[in-house]
Parts: sequence; structure tokens; C-alpha cells
Amino acid sequence: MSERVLDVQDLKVSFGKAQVLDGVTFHVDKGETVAVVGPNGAGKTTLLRALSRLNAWSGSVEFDGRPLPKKAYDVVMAGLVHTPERRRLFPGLSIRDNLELGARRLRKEPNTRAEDLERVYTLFPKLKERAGQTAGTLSGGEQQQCAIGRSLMGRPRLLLLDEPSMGLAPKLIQQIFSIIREINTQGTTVLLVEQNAQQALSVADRAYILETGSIVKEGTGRELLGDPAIKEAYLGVA
Amino acid sequence: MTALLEAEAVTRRFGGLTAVNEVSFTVEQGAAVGLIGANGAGKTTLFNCLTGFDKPTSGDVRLRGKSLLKLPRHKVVGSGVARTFQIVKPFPDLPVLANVMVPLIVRRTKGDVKAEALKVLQRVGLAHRAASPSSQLSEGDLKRLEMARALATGPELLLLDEPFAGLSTNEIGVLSETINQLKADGVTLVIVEHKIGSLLALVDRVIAMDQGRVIADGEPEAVMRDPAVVRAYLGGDPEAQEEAGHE
Amino acid sequence: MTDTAAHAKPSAGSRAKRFLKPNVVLLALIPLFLLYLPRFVENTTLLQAISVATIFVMFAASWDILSGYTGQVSFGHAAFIGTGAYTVALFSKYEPGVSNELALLAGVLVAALLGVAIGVPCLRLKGPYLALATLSVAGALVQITFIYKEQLGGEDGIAGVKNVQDGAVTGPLGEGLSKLVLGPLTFGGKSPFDQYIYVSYFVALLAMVLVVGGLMLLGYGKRGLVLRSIQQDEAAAEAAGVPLTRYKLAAFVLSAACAGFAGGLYAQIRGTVALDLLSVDLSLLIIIIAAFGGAGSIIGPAIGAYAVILLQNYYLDRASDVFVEHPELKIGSFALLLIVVLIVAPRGLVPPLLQRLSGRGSPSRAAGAALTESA
Amino acid sequence: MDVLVQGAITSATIALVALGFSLVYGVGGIVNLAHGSFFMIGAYAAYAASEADMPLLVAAVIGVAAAMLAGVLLDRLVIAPIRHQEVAVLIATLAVAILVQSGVQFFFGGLERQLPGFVEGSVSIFGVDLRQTELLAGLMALVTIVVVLLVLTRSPAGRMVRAVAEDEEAAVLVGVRPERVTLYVLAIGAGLAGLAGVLVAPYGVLTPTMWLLPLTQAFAIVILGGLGSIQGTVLASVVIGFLDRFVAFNVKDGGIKIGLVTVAVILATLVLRPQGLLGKVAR
Repeated sequence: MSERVLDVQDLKVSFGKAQVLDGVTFHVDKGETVAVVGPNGAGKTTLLRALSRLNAWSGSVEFDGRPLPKKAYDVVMAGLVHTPERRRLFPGLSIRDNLELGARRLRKEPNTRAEDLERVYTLFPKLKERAGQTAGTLSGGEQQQCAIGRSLMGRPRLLLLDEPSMGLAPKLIQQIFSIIREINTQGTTVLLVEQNAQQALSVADRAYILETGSIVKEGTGRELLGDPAIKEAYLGVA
Repeated sequence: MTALLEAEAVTRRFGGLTAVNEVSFTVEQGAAVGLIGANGAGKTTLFNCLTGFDKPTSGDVRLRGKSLLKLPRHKVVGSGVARTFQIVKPFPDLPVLANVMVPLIVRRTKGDVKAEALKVLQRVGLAHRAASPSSQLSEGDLKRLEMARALATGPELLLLDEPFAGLSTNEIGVLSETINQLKADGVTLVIVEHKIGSLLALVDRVIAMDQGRVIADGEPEAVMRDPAVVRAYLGGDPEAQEEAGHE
Repeated sequence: MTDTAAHAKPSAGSRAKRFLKPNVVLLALIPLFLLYLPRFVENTTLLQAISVATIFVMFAASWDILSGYTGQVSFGHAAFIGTGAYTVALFSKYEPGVSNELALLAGVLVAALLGVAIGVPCLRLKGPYLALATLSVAGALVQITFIYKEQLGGEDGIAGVKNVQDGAVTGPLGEGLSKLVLGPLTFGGKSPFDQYIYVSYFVALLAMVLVVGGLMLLGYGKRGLVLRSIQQDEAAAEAAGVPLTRYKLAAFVLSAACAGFAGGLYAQIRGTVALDLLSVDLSLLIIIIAAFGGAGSIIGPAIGAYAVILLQNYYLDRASDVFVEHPELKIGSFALLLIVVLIVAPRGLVPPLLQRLSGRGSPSRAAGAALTESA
Repeated sequence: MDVLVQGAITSATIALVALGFSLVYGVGGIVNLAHGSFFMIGAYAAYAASEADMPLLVAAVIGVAAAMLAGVLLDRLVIAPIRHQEVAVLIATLAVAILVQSGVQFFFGGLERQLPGFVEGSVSIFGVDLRQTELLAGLMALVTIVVVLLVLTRSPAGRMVRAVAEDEEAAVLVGVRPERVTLYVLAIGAGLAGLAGVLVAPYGVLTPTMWLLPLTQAFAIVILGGLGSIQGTVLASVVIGFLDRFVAFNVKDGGIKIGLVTVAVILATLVLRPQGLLGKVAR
């Protein structure tokens, strides 16, 4: 059996009286790309925020075989790196500063930083051209690249991506997903949540369908892509 | 005949981002219209522009032919447009009844304000909680309280912002009944909602938005079959879907 | 508060009524008790301290109708108090012919005007901006007294303000009540200085009953409900059709006018005005009073005022000589106590204040709270 | 000319105070009403040390250190437990300001005090006679500001500070601890204000209420410069600094009208241009 990076059992999150996640169980193995797809309001973002300790939750989460650290900072330091919804770059800082901040996790190994920066620039040549500009001046697609690049700078053991396609034109969406595939091929384990089921399922090794706080289906990306019930679910005429 | 609500080329920009782009539509008296679209499609911004909580960069919003844009928010409410919030905003330290009394008081309702408020609570099925502090209500009851408070402003047009968000299937059923009752009472409704299945059971027309524009408008069945809507909801363009399908 | 905390019962109508009407009989006992108190208390120093506390009840209640009810927390309430007081003092100094009551009215008007002047630019401000703006306006007024030192006296203030006994209405009224409560012979037998203490005691009491009673009628009535809705959630209030600007400004002006009135009366009772009536210390003291009494209830800060001011002006002086030699330590101790309470028991003693003032529900705050839970 | 030379000095010392206030606001979202107290603590601690016959330089260091210590204590004891309750922080920090005021009054009395000059004699610049100690204050302040700005914009530490200021949650997600950054910034901000207090102590006057004016000016600067804009803070400091001296020299009784003018600036800015000179339009 392959090495388990993330093991989530019965994860529950509620905001006041609203139960947003109602006992979610899933896992991610080393080297995989796993997608969680579902409509708006299903709880996808909440799921990732819970894993990063940005929301309080109950249940059990093991990361790299150990219980998930208690504080958001320690989670990052343990190697679970989160590219949040809507990118959340530091708009007033230069692109280079944004990327360098991403390398904070590795602060004890300064030598790797230049190497990682080169790697990010190779993946996203646009970022190199504009390294000195402030991140706020980037277009939506470039911002997404910068956000992913920032996370890669931390050499994540598991990369969480929250809706990388949001607000992007179709062409850019395809581009971002092919880059996600490439990142995965280079050895990064990826957990992806997406509303864009089509694209997410086509890059994912395995996927889970999340609806109103529960996982209703799971399978390989290909299986789910071919499942007629999925499309129906998305149009809500089930 | 003039429509109750007219949106004419409503556009709202934030810096470089055009959140709502030349949106036009009308809502007839007594209609129930659903407004759908993915996150970031511009629904909430449009919603805010319609209810006076935001001003469009250009375009016009009219109620019975009278522009609402120059009015301060409370006058928009006073002229007959009421709204609820996606994230409920009760007056948490006030009892349920007092929540509903506030709009009645500022409307200078004659007679017994409390009795009037109780009547409104009965309409949404919340009268039994009248004395509870609103901070003790369940999510479903809070949504109904939102609706009651909006109704107490005496609206001709009621705009509901994601009434079903955060509710259980059960609660959605109960709330749907309440909304249907309002419809039967002749309240004109515009409903923004992600839970499309539940929405379709309530409305007789759907407007779909994507990237700030209206991409479809008409009978619910037809709109849901519209290729542009299918694409916006499933993501990617049809060609890409084809490719992925053949892989 | 008790009603909100109590568990909900189905008997809707009656409980809802109770929410709007505090126990009137119990409330009426308080002024009645205070009215007959001088009969049983020989100690005029204590009575004097109670008079001052009675004035502070008005300060605190007037702060509350603005800050506790609409959530526009003022950190410079002394500005309104001082304006009322200095206006009255200026009349005594330059137009001694003007009656006390007219001077008081002028004080109310000037304070109300200041309320408009501060209220309008502050309408759009919240939290820290409003706090700093109100704080710095009060600070600026202190400087004005130095600039017009000749007229306003700088740090010496203005002495010789016509006192309540000189008032065409307040004088006879105070004496009448004194004779009623103490008996005419007993009152006549007191020294003029003691007589003055009794007169001012009753005048302050009467004014307090009027002002606080009026504010409570408003606060617990329909308009008060609207004011509280603003404090709870401005956007929701607007969606409910509340004319926000009108109500917020009205609260500012009303609060300023009441504070100006109480400040003017205070000047007439003390016979002097000085910088303490404009100081940050005074503004903070009112917040302390409200914090301990519970904001947003009028009656809470009112009762808090008696506790805090009697402690400050009477009991602490008797507890230790340090406080007599170093009066600054009194406000210092209260400040320290407030800090400790804010930290140790933020949900214990002061929750009404914080709950009312923290403007919950904004997404950024929710995010912040979520962050502290985990980080 | 007087206005230009002295205005420059005043701008520099005021900027020292405002920079800390602005940073703490930008980074932690904390409006610290006790910020002016650090200025006062710096001045009085240096004064007390020099009264105890310590060399002036040591006294100056003690002044700055006392202010920094006060900053750390304020963060750990008072602000940290109630950090996300905006109004509670405002009330608590105002209470701290009053507490410090009564403490100073208790230990030093209400009389005006003054520190001996760091350097004796006077110089003439552009025909303006200046006490050397004033010149020294201006130069020291200027150098410190430049150093702080350099650290802020060029160093990894500064990058973290700016990151927290821009998006606290995103900063956590790259492995920054906002509580720590806030603590450091508060301590440094307090030290800067304390340094300003020490520098001004030989030619200003020390009284227990001396904290209010710098606080008001810092607020005016933050309002005028725009929220969270460091360049704005510096620029606005120059405006307020020159205004300060202009009023002092050209208006009758100017010295005591400074606060008044500052408040007028605050209210005018709030009404006319709420986002400040360089601030962005509210998002």
C-alpha cells in the first residue's frame, strides 16, 4: 500500500447552528492528485480551511502519519501548504517578495531558495519577467500562477489548491490545470477543490463529490467523469 | 403595462473588475424569478445594486418606472423594495418580535405595532418564537426571521439572497412552503440561490449570470438546458469537455 | 438583559411586553429613597458626594443613549459636559444679569450645536476613527481654554459661577423640597453652607429624575428599539428601512444636549468650572461607569455612577490618606480595575458593554475570530 | 526660514511617533490609544535616570528601553487577550494611558520638567539659530526613520511585517506568526515613540498630560496619510510637522493652538478625503 499523506476521518465543522461539514472521510496518498468537487456552498473551501486550522473542527485528521498540528502556523511548517480561494496574494508586495515569503517554511535551508525560485520561474515565465512589480498589478491568471508559485516555494508535502479556476477565462483554466498536472508529475502531492468538475476530474487520480457537507460519491477521476449522475447533480435536476 | 422592476444596462465596476456588465431585465408584478450563477458571477453585486446597497457605475434601476438610484437606502425600502441577507443579520440582542417591530416603527404604522409584528411572524410561521432572543434561533428560523423583517417593511418586491444556504433538507422544505405562501399572497419575488433543485420548485422564470453578464433568461426548463448555462455550471468550454471525454 | 438571558417560553405576548417595560414600581423607589435620604443622613459631606454622583448619573445616561444604544462609542463625552459648564460660567462672568435657567438653556444649545458639529463628520466613522475623533475634539477644547485664557481661565478655570440658590426656579424649588423633607424649622436652623448643600442636593435629584426618566422613556420605547437596531447591525437596520443618518445624528445631538445640561447644572452647584470638566480623565471615567453598570440600558450606567462616584469622592478618601494626598490615584485605580476586568473577565462583568459595542457579524471579524481559535 | 528649519526637525520627531502608531495599526489592526504614553515614558524615564546622576547617554538608552518594555508589557498583558475585540482594545488602551498619566503624576508630580541638553551651545543653519541639542534630535530622528524604512522595505523581517499588514490570514498560510510580528512591531513602535520623547525632552516640557498631543498628531498623520500607507505616514508627518511649527511661529499664542489645528485637520480630512492623501479608495 502506498504511503498515506493525509487521512481524514469524520470531519465536522459548524458555524453556529449551521453544520457546514457533516462527517467527511477521505484520504490522499503520496504522489496523488485528489480532487474534491461539488457545487457552491457544498463546504469545499471550509474543508480546506479546516485542514489548515483556519476553522475549528471536530473529528480526526492525520498528516504524514501524525495528528495534524494544532496551530495554523505549525500546520504550514509541517508541510501542508494552502493556496487559498481568491489567491490572497500580498498585493502591495513585489512578485518576488510574494514568492520569497512562500519559502519561509524552509528558512533553515537558504540554499534551496534560489533553486526553487528558478523552478517557479521555469513553470511560470511571466512571473520572472515581472518579478519586481507589485502583485496587485497582475492579471487574474498571473495572480493564480503567483499564488501557486508562492506555495511551491515552501516545497509542500501536500499542496492544497482552492478553486484555482475561479474567475479565469476558459483558455487560462486549461493552462492552470495543465500546470497542476505538471506539478504533480514533478512529485508534489495535490489536494484540489473545484467547482469546475470537468477540468478537476480530468486531472485527478481520484476524486470525491461533496454535496451539502457530505461526500456522496468517490472514484477515480475517469469513472466520475463518465458518470451521468454527476452532470445532473450539477444542474440540480436530480 | 409597466413592469414592477426594471434593470437597464446595470454595470458595476470595482477598479479594473467589472462585476456586473450591462445587465438588463424586468420583473412583472406577481412574478417569482430565480437568479443563478457560479461564485463570482456577479449575483450579489447585482442584488446590492437593485436594493440600493450599492450604486451601479452606470445604468438604471426603476420601480414602477421611478428610478431608485438617487434614493438613500431607507427610502428604497420605503418605496417597496425589501431584501434579506445571505448571511443572516438579525438584531441578535433583541427578541424576535422586536426585530420585526423595528421596520413597523420606522414606517410609522398606526395602531398596535406589537400586534402587527405578531401577524407578520404568523405569516412566516415564527409566532411561537416571538419572545425568544433572536440569537437563540436555529439557522432555519433565522432565515424566516429575515423574511419576516423584510415583510414588515411592506414590500411590493422582496429579494431573497440565498435563503437556503446553510439549511438542512428538512429546513429547506419548510422554508419553501413559507415562500410559496408569500407567492400566493401576491408578493413579487426575486430569489438568488445556489440550490437549484429547490429553487426551480419555487420560481416561474430563471435568469442565469456568468462573469457579470446575463447568459440566459426564461422558463426554468429552457434555461437549464441552455448550452451556455451548462457550460458555466460544469466549467470549461464544450470543446474541452469533448476532448476530456475522449481521453 | 435578564429578559434576553431568560429561556424562551411560548407565551409570546406577555413576555414581549415585559421586555419593553422595566419594573416601574421598583424604579420609582430609587428617587423616592434618594428624596428622603437627607432626613436620615446627617453627614453633609456624604450628601455633597451624593449630589455630585447624581450629576454623574446624568453624564453616564446621556453617554449611554449615544454610545450604548446606537453603538457610536464616544471617547470624548467631556467635550459636551465641559461646553455646557463653561457656557454657564461665561454667562455668570460677563452677563450676570441673565438668569441661571436661561444660562443653562444656552449651555444646552451650545452643547447640542457641538453635537451637530462633531456628529456630522463622524456619521460615517466607526470604532477607532470615532474614538480618536471624539477624543481629540475634547482635547482641542482644553487647548481653547488656554488660548482664551483671559476669558476661560486656562488651568485656573472660572470661579464665582452663580449657584443654584441664585436661580429663579432652582433656588425656591430646592429650598421648598428641603423644607418639605427636613421640615422648615430644621432647615432654617442649618448654617447657610449646609443649607446650600441641601438645596443643591434636591435640585440635582430633580434634574436627574427628569433627564434620566426622559432618556429611559425614550430608550425603552419604540424609538429606543430603533436606536438599538442600529447598534446591532447597521446594514440590517437600513434594510429594515431605518433612516440611519437621521437617527444617528439625533442620538448625537440628544446626548450632547443632556450632557451639556448636566454639565451646566454641575457648574452652578460647584460654583466653579475648571479643566477637569473637559479632561480625558472625565471621558474615561464615564466609560468606566458605563462598563461597570452595563451599557445600553440607561439604568445600568445610572446605578454605576452612584457606585463609582461615591467611591471616588467619598469612600476612597476615608479609606486611605494616600488618596487624599494623591487624588490622581483614584482615576488610576479605576483605570487599572477596568483593564483587569476587560482582560480577566471580558464576558463576566462587562459583557453588556462589549456585546453592544463590538459590532459583531462583520465577515472580517468572524475571520479574525476563527483565526484566533486556531492560531 | 525658522519654520523651514524647525519644521523639518519637528517633522522628523513627530514621524518617529507616528510611524509606530501607523505600523501597529496596519499590522495588528490595533488602535493603540496608549501610544502617546510611550513618548511620555521615554521622556520621563530618561529624566529620572539623569536625576539619578547617570550620564545623559545612559539616561537616553534607559528612556528608549523603558518605552520598549512598556510596549511589550502592553501587548502581552493587555492587548493580546482581547486582540480581536476592537472596542475593548480602545477602552483598555485609553485606560492604560490614564493609568500611566496618574502614575507619572504620582511619582513626578504635576510640575513641568526638563532634561539637560545632550550637547551644549547653538549653531546657525541658513541663518536660523538653533540649539545644538535640537539639531541633534532632528538628525537622530531622521537617521532612525531612514533605517526603519530600509528595514521595512528591504529586509526579510520587513517583508513579513508588510505581509501581515496586507493579509493576516494569507501570512499565516506562508508560515508567519502574526501575533509575534505584532508584538515586535508594537515593541519597536514603542521604542521609536520613546526615542522621540527622549530627543524632545531637553527642549520640550515634561508634564503628565504630554501624551495627548503626540497621540492626536499621530492620528492626524495616519488619517491624512491614508490607512496602512507607510509613504503616506512619512509624507503626512512632514505636513503635520511643518504645520505645527508654522502655527507656533506665525499665529498669536501658536504654541497652544497646535492641537486645535491638528484636530481641524483630522475633521477636515475625514469629511473631504476619508481615504487620506495616498490611501486607496475603500475596497
